[in-house]
Amino acid sequence: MSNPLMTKFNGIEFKNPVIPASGTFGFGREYEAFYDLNSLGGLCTKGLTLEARPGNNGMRLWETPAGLMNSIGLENPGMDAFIKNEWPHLKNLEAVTIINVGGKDESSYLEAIEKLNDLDVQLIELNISCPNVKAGGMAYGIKASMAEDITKKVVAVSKHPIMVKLSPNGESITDIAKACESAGATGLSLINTVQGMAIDYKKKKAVFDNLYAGLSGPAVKPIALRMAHQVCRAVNIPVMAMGGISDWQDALEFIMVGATCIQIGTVNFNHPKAAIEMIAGLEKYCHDEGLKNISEVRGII
Amino acid sequence: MSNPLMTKFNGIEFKNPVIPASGTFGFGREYEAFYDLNSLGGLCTKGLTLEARPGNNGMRLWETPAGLMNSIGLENPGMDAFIKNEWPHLKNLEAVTIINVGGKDESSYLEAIEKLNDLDVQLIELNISCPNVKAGGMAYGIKASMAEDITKKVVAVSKHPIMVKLSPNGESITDIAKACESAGATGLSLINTVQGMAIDYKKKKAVFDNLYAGLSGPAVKPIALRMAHQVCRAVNIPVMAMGGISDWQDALEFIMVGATCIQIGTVNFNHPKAAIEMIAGLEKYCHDEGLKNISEVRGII
Amino acid sequence: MALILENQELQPGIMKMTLAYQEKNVRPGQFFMLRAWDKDPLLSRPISVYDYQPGKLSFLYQVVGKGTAILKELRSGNELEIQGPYGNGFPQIDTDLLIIGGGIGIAPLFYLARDFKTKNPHKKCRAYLGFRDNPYVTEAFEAICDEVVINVGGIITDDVKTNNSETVMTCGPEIMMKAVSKIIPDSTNVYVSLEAHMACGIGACLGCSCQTKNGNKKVCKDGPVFLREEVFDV
Amino acid sequence: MALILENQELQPGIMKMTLAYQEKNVRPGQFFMLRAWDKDPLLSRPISVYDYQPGKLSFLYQVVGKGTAILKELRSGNELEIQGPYGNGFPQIDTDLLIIGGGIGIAPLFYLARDFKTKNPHKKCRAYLGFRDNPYVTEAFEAICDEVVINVGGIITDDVKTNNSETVMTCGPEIMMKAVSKIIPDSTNVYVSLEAHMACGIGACLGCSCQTKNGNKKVCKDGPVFLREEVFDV
Ligand SMILES: Cc1cc2nc3c(=O)[nH]c(=O)nc-3n(C[C@H](O)[C@H](O)[C@H](O)COP(=O)(O)OP(=O)(O)OC[C@H]3O[C@@H](n4cnc5c(N)ncnc54)[C@H](O)[C@@H]3O)c2cc1C
Ligand SMILES: Cc1cc2nc3c(=O)[nH]c(=O)nc-3n(C[C@H](O)[C@H](O)[C@H](O)COP(=O)(O)OP(=O)(O)OC[C@H]3O[C@@H](n4cnc5c(N)ncnc54)[C@H](O)[C@@H]3O)c2cc1C
Ligand SMILES: Cc1cc2nc3c(=O)[nH]c(=O)nc-3n(C[C@H](O)[C@H](O)[C@H](O)COP(=O)(O)O)c2cc1C
Ligand SMILES: Cc1cc2nc3c(=O)[nH]c(=O)nc-3n(C[C@H](O)[C@H](O)[C@H](O)COP(=O)(O)O)c2cc1C
Ligand code: FES
Ligand code: FES
Repeated sequence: MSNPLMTKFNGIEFKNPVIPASGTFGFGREYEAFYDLNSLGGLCTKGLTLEARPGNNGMRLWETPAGLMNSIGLENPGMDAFIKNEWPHLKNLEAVTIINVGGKDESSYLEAIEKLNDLDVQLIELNISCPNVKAGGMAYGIKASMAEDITKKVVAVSKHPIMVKLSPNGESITDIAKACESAGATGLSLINTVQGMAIDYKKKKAVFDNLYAGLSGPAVKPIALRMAHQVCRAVNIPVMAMGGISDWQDALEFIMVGATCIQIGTVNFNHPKAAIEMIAGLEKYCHDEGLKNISEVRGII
Repeated sequence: MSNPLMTKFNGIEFKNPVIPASGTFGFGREYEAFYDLNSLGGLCTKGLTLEARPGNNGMRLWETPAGLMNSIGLENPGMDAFIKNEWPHLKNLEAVTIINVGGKDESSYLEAIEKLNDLDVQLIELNISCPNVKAGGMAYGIKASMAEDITKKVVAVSKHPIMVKLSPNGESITDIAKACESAGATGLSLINTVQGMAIDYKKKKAVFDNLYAGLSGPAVKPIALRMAHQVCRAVNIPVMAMGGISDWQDALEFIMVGATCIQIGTVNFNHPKAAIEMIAGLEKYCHDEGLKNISEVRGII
Repeated sequence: MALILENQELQPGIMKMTLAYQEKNVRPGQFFMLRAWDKDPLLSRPISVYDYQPGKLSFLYQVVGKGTAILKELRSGNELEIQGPYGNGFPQIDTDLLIIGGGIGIAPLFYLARDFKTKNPHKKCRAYLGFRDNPYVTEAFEAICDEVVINVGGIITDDVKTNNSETVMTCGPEIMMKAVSKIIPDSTNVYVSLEAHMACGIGACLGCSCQTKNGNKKVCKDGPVFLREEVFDV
Repeated sequence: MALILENQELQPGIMKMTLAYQEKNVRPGQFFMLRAWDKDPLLSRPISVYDYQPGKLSFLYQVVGKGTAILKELRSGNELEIQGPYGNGFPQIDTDLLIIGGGIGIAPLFYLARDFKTKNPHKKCRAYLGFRDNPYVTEAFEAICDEVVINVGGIITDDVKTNNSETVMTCGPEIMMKAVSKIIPDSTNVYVSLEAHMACGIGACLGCSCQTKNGNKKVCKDGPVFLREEVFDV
């Protein structure tokens, strides 16, 4: 029998639609203790920037009801170190490695993207939606015109397909999605974290040095599902959806609203085997429902 | 000793800053079984529209992790029936009754507001942010220009102070807040529910007939706190903040970011005595911290 | 907080819980909002009164999701939060009583029958109880009612015969109650006990609204018991 | 899932939990991520190994919030999820050992001391243990260590005397560990065990980063044990 989870994302083949999300999976190595990375459809690297970044000071994690706030601030080794130390390991994976690229201004995005031109990369995720860095990041993702502009420039310099990762914090997400589509994006991913705030009332202080931080996890799922539904209806390029997905049922819901693949973030932390259990669950669902391929239920809502 | 919770909201006196939120407290009667309504600072009525509305068909409630989605659709008896049947009971309360007014178009807002001109109302909450009705409602609350326009017109016809209730679903909430301020609002309240979606994967259908519904409860608290902080810093009129407040500590956090009063919604459902316990908790806090008035910690973050 | 005296599994996934309860008088058909958790799940769970006598309150519940799974884990000696009694309950009647229950829908019918027979020892109470598979608490009904018909795996309404001296009260899957409403002659009063997702349980949220011939009604406050013609097309 | 053999309150809010554990070998100073709940709270909780011998794993924990409150309610016979062992743990040394623990920070030091004395029966292990009020597990340390100084309500670092033949290992409030780092002469190696809020516990989220003289390190993976000069200004 053929694999009912085989999924094509604008021509790129994924063995299944389950992909650990950027920033929640390191560069994959840590999860090799839990399962073979090749059982995944793909994986998404920690957000990379041109130069190494130390990330934010102060508290970086704060738990909320059914949610997690983070203020990592794109700590990463920089593109060169990634290419040297991590890529050799990743490039041999069967699972599709998606490289997540952030930036602080136009030139830092473009230079980082150019560095990837010599590698055999299948898909780049352009992060214009990180709420945790002051310059750049989310700023590009909250106005359609800015999103369009940066996407166009990145697409122009990149040899590889560009998937743009959208912010839930900006103006109408469908406007931004359409702008990225018309700028030449190969696909879209959403949602990045929702901007939130936490207070330590005993200390009479904000928890995070940056004041605001990004909320993820089950708390945001209803919001992410609505946005995925809106965006899938608004564009003709494929969508990778995420936000609070914890189990195969959640994953299926995002597929039912039209997502081609799904990414999983926070759940990797509290349930390190979440991805493979999700794959098994979706497989069983296809079997139980007699689906030749999961795509038969894609976008039915 | 004077009451450390006494709070003035643009001149209106509230015995304390705790106010059950619109749509979660009926017209108060149901909660009289749990406590004396006069122990509250105020209370906010179910959203009223000019004409009676039957509300939405189909499922109206759906629980999510740490959240509640609702699609009530402003079921209400209409302004005339309210004035006849509920107002006589409410007007004698010591607690400030805030009348929440919704509409489907400009004239329905204005007519509803005019009907209140003959009553001795202390504060009207203008709901331009209900995500659960198709015409009107949220549409006015997601663009600064439209929010400004409707606020101006309502302020012009109303004899009573107008507090505008903001949507978390629109473009920059600070832009909308400033637009309402400049249009003459006496105060602002926020947030209304966050637009979300739920799927019943077994039925392969959206849970709500309206597709999208409003998310409230602890899940949205980090988002609400961030928006309250932003808005309190952006305007010079007082703010009533809400969104996921469950206990006095949560309430205090919203006050610390600058809210003058706080409203509590969803928690009334699972914990019907929440309001009085919150009041007691805040009182004890003032006592333990040696505060003459809770305002000493307002806006300290 | 109420003290749990007993929480017992009668059949796989079917639990009976008994609490020490002194507060208020409770009528058949009323329900309580239960919770034994902090914020997850968020809402309390509506559960009908299975039996009540001064000092003691029982529930019969099926484990279907998160909330009932937590309830199942409770042990005698644990406490849980209950709010209620809520709802109108079944009306007092002066005819004989015919009860028709499907699955866990039999829960509110036991106290109904017991209360009826206590107040009307000379009137008849008959019961049709339908189960998909393993029946439960049927002996309890048999000890109280004048006649009990048990149907396992079939369609309960196929069995039902009635007469004009009876009032019918039914609870179970909506499809069953609609079928009951169809087959019982118009001359007989039929009361149905509805379900709806509930947030507040007291009439404040309008989440449980149902459309009736007399406008919107709240299942939690105006119901859960309605005359069939008010809520179903018959 | 691991089976709980014992979960006992030693002092108000101080619990000792022992599990049946066969999986892996565990080193002193390592920790596990514990959870005994579904989605609320969301994250697992890092707890150090208090003691380990083949087949048996113990934790000593203080009830401070939601997660530890749930752990407290568990009974022998219940199960809980554990991931680990994680972290580098304390290094093997060939000097004598001086341990300095403050409050619940003594938790990882007991297995450290026991393991050290097992491997080095002829070397000395001394302990300074500081408590705000009621001390706990001091007898356990007294049974193992050559010398134990207990300080209640005072400042433990006031007591500490050291000599060049010892390596110091410390765990407790950061302010205490910094004070320890200050008073111990440079010629002595001092290892500190740090805390940080953690999401993954395995080095994937970068939530527990701490700044060190050698760049950012992950408390969960590169730590929790560091040389004092790497993480504190001394
Ligand atoms: C007035 C009334 C009386 C009831 N009496 C009983 C009884 O005596 N015994 C019994 O076993 N069940 C009874 N139910 C149904 C019971 O409330 C649900 O089975 C229960 O809420 C399911 O909760 P859960 O967390 O296990 O399921 P989940 O599916 O996790 O619940 C998710 C949400 O949906 C709601 N929900 C799910 N199923 C139902 C349902 N059938 N009716 C209403 N809300 C639902 C829950 O309350 C919760 O808000 C009654 C319902 C109502 C409205
Ligand atoms: C490596 C390591 C080892 C530890 N070993 C022990 C031990 O052996 N015994 C013991 O009692 N405690 C230990 N702690 C502290 C323990 O993890 C916290 O007390 C616990 O997580 C609090 O959880 P809570 O739900 O009760 O508190 P809450 O305040 O509700 O927790 C909220 C969030 O903050 C985190 N958090 C709160 N306090 C701490 C803290 N001090 N350190 C790290 N995260 C915290 C929680 O993990 C959770 O994510 C250790 C911490 C670390 C990092
Ligand atoms: C700790 C943490 C770090 C993250 N880092 C990145 C990042 O570097 N780049 C990025 O695009 N998204 C990052 N994200 C966002 C996630 O990829 C994802 O969009 C978000 O968490 C929502 O999914 P979830 O609810 O499944 O976690 C991060 C999220 C978390 C929790
Ligand atoms: C069942 C329900 C009904 C609501 N109805 C109204 C309404 O009629 N008018 C309004 O302005 N807000 C309404 N709201 C929004 C609340 O007033 C409040 O803004 C929101 O729930 C966030 O607060 P919370 O998280 O404390 O519930 C409703 C919320 C709920 C849950
Ligand atoms: S459950 Fe709230 S009105 Fe019925
Ligand atoms: S806790 Fe995730 S990297 Fe340390």
